[in-house]
Amino acid sequence: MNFYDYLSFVYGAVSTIGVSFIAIIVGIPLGLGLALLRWAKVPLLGKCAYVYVSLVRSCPAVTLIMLIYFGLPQFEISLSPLVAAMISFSITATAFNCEIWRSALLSFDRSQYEAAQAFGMNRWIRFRYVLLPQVWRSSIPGLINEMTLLVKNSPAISVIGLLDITRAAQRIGARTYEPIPPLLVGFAIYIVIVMLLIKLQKHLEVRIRSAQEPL
Amino acid sequence: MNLSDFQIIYDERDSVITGIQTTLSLVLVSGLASVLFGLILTPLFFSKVGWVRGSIEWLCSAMRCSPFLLFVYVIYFGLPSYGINFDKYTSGLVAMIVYHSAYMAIIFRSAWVDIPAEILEAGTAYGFRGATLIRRIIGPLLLMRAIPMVGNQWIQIVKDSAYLGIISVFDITAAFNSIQSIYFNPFVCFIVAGLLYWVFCLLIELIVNLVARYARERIA
Amino acid sequence: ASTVDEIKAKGTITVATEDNYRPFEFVQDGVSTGYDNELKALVEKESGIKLEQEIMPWAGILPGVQSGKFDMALSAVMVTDQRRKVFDFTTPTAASQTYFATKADSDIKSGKDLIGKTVGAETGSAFLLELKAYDKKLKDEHGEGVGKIVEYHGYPEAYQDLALGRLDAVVNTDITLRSLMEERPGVFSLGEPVGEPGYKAWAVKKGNEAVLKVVNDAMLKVRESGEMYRLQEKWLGAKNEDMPLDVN
Amino acid sequence: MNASVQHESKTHQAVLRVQGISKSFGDNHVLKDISFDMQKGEVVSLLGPSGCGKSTLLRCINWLEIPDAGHIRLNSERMGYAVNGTKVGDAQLSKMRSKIGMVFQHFALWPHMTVLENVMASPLHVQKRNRKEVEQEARAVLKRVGLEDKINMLPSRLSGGQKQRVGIARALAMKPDILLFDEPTSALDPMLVGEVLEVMRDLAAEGSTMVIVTHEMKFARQVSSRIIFMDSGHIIENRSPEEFFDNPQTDKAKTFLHSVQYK
Amino acid sequence: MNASVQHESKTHQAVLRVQGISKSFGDNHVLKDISFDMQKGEVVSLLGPSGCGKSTLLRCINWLEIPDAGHIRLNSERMGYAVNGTKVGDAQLSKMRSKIGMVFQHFALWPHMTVLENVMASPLHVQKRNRKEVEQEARAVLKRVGLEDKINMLPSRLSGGQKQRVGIARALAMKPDILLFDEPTSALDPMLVGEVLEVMRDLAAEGSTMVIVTHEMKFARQVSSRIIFMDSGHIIENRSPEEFFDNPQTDKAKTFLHSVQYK
Ligand SMILES: Nc1ncnc2c1ncn2[C@@H]1O[C@H](COP(=O)(O)OP(=O)(O)OP(=O)(O)O)[C@@H](O)[C@H]1O
Ligand SMILES: Nc1ncnc2c1ncn2[C@@H]1O[C@H](COP(=O)(O)OP(=O)(O)OP(=O)(O)O)[C@@H](O)[C@H]1O
Ligand SMILES: [Mg+2]
Ligand SMILES: [Mg+2]
Repeated sequence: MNFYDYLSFVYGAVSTIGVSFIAIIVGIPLGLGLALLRWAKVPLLGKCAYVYVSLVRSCPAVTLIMLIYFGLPQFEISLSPLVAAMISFSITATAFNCEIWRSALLSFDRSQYEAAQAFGMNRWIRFRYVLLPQVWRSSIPGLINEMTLLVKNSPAISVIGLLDITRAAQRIGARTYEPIPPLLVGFAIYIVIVMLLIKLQKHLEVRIRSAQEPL
Repeated sequence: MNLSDFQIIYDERDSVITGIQTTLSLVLVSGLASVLFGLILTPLFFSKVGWVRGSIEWLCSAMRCSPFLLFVYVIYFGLPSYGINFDKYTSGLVAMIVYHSAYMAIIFRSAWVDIPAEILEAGTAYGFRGATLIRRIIGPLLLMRAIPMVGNQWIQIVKDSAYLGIISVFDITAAFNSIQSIYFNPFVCFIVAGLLYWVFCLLIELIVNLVARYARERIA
Repeated sequence: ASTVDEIKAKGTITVATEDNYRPFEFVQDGVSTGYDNELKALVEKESGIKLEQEIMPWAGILPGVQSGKFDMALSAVMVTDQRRKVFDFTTPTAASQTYFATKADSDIKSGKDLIGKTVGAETGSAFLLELKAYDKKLKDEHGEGVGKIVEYHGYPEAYQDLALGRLDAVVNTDITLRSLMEERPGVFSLGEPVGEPGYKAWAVKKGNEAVLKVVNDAMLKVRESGEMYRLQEKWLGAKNEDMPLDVN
Repeated sequence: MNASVQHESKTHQAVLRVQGISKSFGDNHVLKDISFDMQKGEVVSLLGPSGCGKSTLLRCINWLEIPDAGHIRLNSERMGYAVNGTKVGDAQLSKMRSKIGMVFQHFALWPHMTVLENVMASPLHVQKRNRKEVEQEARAVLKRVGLEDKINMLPSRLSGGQKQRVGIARALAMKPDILLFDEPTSALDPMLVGEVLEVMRDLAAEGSTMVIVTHEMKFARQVSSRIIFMDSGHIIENRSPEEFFDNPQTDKAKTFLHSVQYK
Repeated sequence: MNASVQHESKTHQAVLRVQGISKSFGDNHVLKDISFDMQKGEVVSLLGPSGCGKSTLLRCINWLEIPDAGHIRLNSERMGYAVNGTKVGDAQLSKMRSKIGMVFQHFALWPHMTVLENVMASPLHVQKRNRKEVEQEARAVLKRVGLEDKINMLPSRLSGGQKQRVGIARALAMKPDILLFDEPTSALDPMLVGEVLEVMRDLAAEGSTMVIVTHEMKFARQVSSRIIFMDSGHIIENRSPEEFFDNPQTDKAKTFLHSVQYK
């Protein structure tokens, strides 16, 4: 492997991380919104959120990204591969984050929420001061776990020609006819990224646990 | 998008059906096999022998860290260097089973840890031990408690199967990709593919919900 | 679609190029290069229009052009009857014939030897269609055809499988296969044609006459001046001077 | 109901009036035409077998559960309705609720807030009072329940008895007109019950208006000005503690007293 | 310990002998040289403040917790050790354990088995007795605790009191030599405590040998033949119920009795 090969790995790592990062940034608040719609059982919208989550959750990353990239131009919406990848990953992240938020909301101790009601807190104050701080903490491990899943799904973006880590490895292998070394380098890079995320998750879990034991 | 696009898909139904069959068989076989191997691996987490515990944990974190596609490449293109040369379907299947067994083992381990200690202790106090304890008390509770997570993992299996198109396994995504690259109707193709995957996952959810309802009042 | 004047005013056309199709186009040391890329530079110079390039796998190129995402496939697109219905082509950039290749020590020598063998080609490629047609021909003549046809996302994987013995043969254009033989001498060997002689050209969506005209006018000049043949010799190893002017 | 008749004349002084409250869950008719009044400074113990509707009644009083029929009046203001008789929105309802303090069986403290924050939350965010003043009062209230040294701890670090005292402090900090207690000691270790009852005893002595659901009969007898005994959704006795404990009128009450004093 | 001395002479009749048991968790010295004996038919109540080591002692008796020092003898067989003094394996230990019935505070029923299956599990799979015979006995035992009509229900459908009665039936079905109860009623609604105590009272009357950890003082007094009072890992009183309750010798016992009887 030469200098350009290593450069392409760096480039691949950047796009892998970048796309996942954007998806998380978009997915966290949107996911929370959907989760609240479902949690509060908002009539029509709650059902829509359910269908959205169910559909997206079952659609493979490769299929979704091909749909967005190749399919949308039919409606005169023409996206660059990078934008298509970001949108497709954000769609997925939103659906998964919705489930994470929702399970945090569902396992939220109802009596505490009622206490907030009984103490005269209106809807917004209940959400802002009682619900969100706790749900946020109990969601962090799930959200980070979701980030690792996004990172691991990032090879899907190579289908539309974006240079991610896997694609970089594959190109080098195709040129040198030695597929294993570049694949192992790619492996190592993923392990580093995911390990860092898992470290972060463990770190946060410990902090949360010490700050908040169940009542 | 218009009717003729659907007509094209209908005309190409042979390859669509082949794709569905491939995905279905991949998902069925690897879904069941990974539960089985997962169950076999789980007690190793609790082994008293350090290196056994160490290696199962190492295996599981390796799987948790590696993207499925990369893992598939290693199995498909890497193993032949060591004289192991599976065809593409077998490679895909082996990759799916190994990868997801590790996940299943992780799922079962956390279900095991979550069983209230008192219930297991009651087993010990009443003279249950070893294989009888696992078979009569831990096993059933473990399975029933893990059902929802196992369902999620099955859905993940369905989704990961789509990557196998990249090593030329002719699954649903590959079938529709092949159609759209000949007839240039990508939108319809991938929408239909997405819906097919949805149906797969709805079926899984249905089954899981039925079992979960049975399990709910039996898991403490 | 815009008119010639509009394009000239705007000064750019968007084009899609494959990332791994030696010797026509491929990425070397981070830069897209190859026959088509050098041809592109000449066309840009001649026409004064910039061709803005997206690099992607083959599977995305024709759908992208068809759906209007790009104005043109700046790639060695095989001209086929089916594609003529959906695309318009520039004057051909190269002559091409579909061949099969095998491992060097293979006992497959002629097209007939493919009977019962496993053969690979790229999804959505013209070679795949030619292979299928050839398969049909074999069946008509000999009662049985190719054993199994395997579709690949890209040729690199197919060559790897050929080397590993999972495939008995791969079909592709003679030009690409020759460049493969040069790169990996002793590993593969070139077989016989499995298709009729044909041409490669750049493609636009059918009816996109303005883009076609702008590019084609420039390309014809490049061809007349002999520059194109010089590039063919450099990259493809032969001059295709007797190609027709129009293949649509 | 002779209870409500008995107090009819003093309406203008009643802190709480419960008038004809009914509530069903599906087919389960949990409260059936419940009426009673409470004067300022009264302490009422609400007794009755499990499932007779005690908790539901408390929850109806502060509108956590919306009754199918009947009115709740707090200082002659009707819960859940504006003066002109229309239903009030979330914001207005929240204001009304902040005049009722509630103490829960399982404490229901907010686990992410320290003791002090738990006590300050409602005065600060709901009543929107001045932070400095609120903090001063919160510290005073916590001192009163004997927790001045736990102020910056998280609830998870406290014992059950301490948690419940925070629960009481939290209720007091809103300066409510009435305090509702739903089995405040039944989730506690037997050893910790005393410290909570102590605090409640003090509150009663200082003249707080309180409704207490409890299984501590000895305590109920000592502290209450009146006992209301419920059975399957009805009030069947509403009398002074001495009358009720020494001479229960109904068979149900007799059985009940026997069973809880059995051990 | 005068308690163990006192019974030293009757060793050959003792069902249970606890001899010099010590146990630490890290720095926490939980049991300190505990010794006492139990004769057949005796009912001992184990009292003491929270955290004094009562549960740990019960768990040591059936070897769920392995003591750091001391012996447990059940019918003169030493728990955890073979006759020749070597540690026994899992299989042998299981056999010994199946002679001790244990009832847990939170019931610890196996939630995936019906009531009948819970009761039959150990005789069937551990003692490997004949299924028909086991079922007959299980039905009889369940009748004895008043649950003959709940036989095919899952534990999740039962009330707390019913669950605990299944817990007792499960222990009885093994025909144990001794029954250990760890706060069998403290997870129950006050209304449901009575039905469980009733069953235990009957067992005592029928001559079962039992060790009971409980906070129900009235019950302990009525039912026990002896009270053992523990404090921070020591046995500090070991006397008849009358002596203990009416005339506690130690300050610790006085404080304890005061605090639990306070309410
Ligand atoms: N949200 C609800 N949905 C359906 N039924 C309910 C609900 N809340 C209470 N119930 C039912 O209403 C009845 C009365 O319940 P409530 O909690 O008021 O009783 P309680 O007197 O407080 O009993 P306990 O002493 O056990 O707390 C019970 O039968 C209960 O099952
Ligand atoms: N597995 C364990 N690991 C560490 N410490 C333990 C363990 N089990 C018990 N302890 C400690 O041992 C001491 C005695 O506990 P134990 O449960 O025996 O008390 P107890 O008398 O049963 O109290 P309670 O009345 O609250 O049940 C406590 O300080 C407890 O924290
Ligand atoms: Mg209640
Ligand atoms: Mg205990």
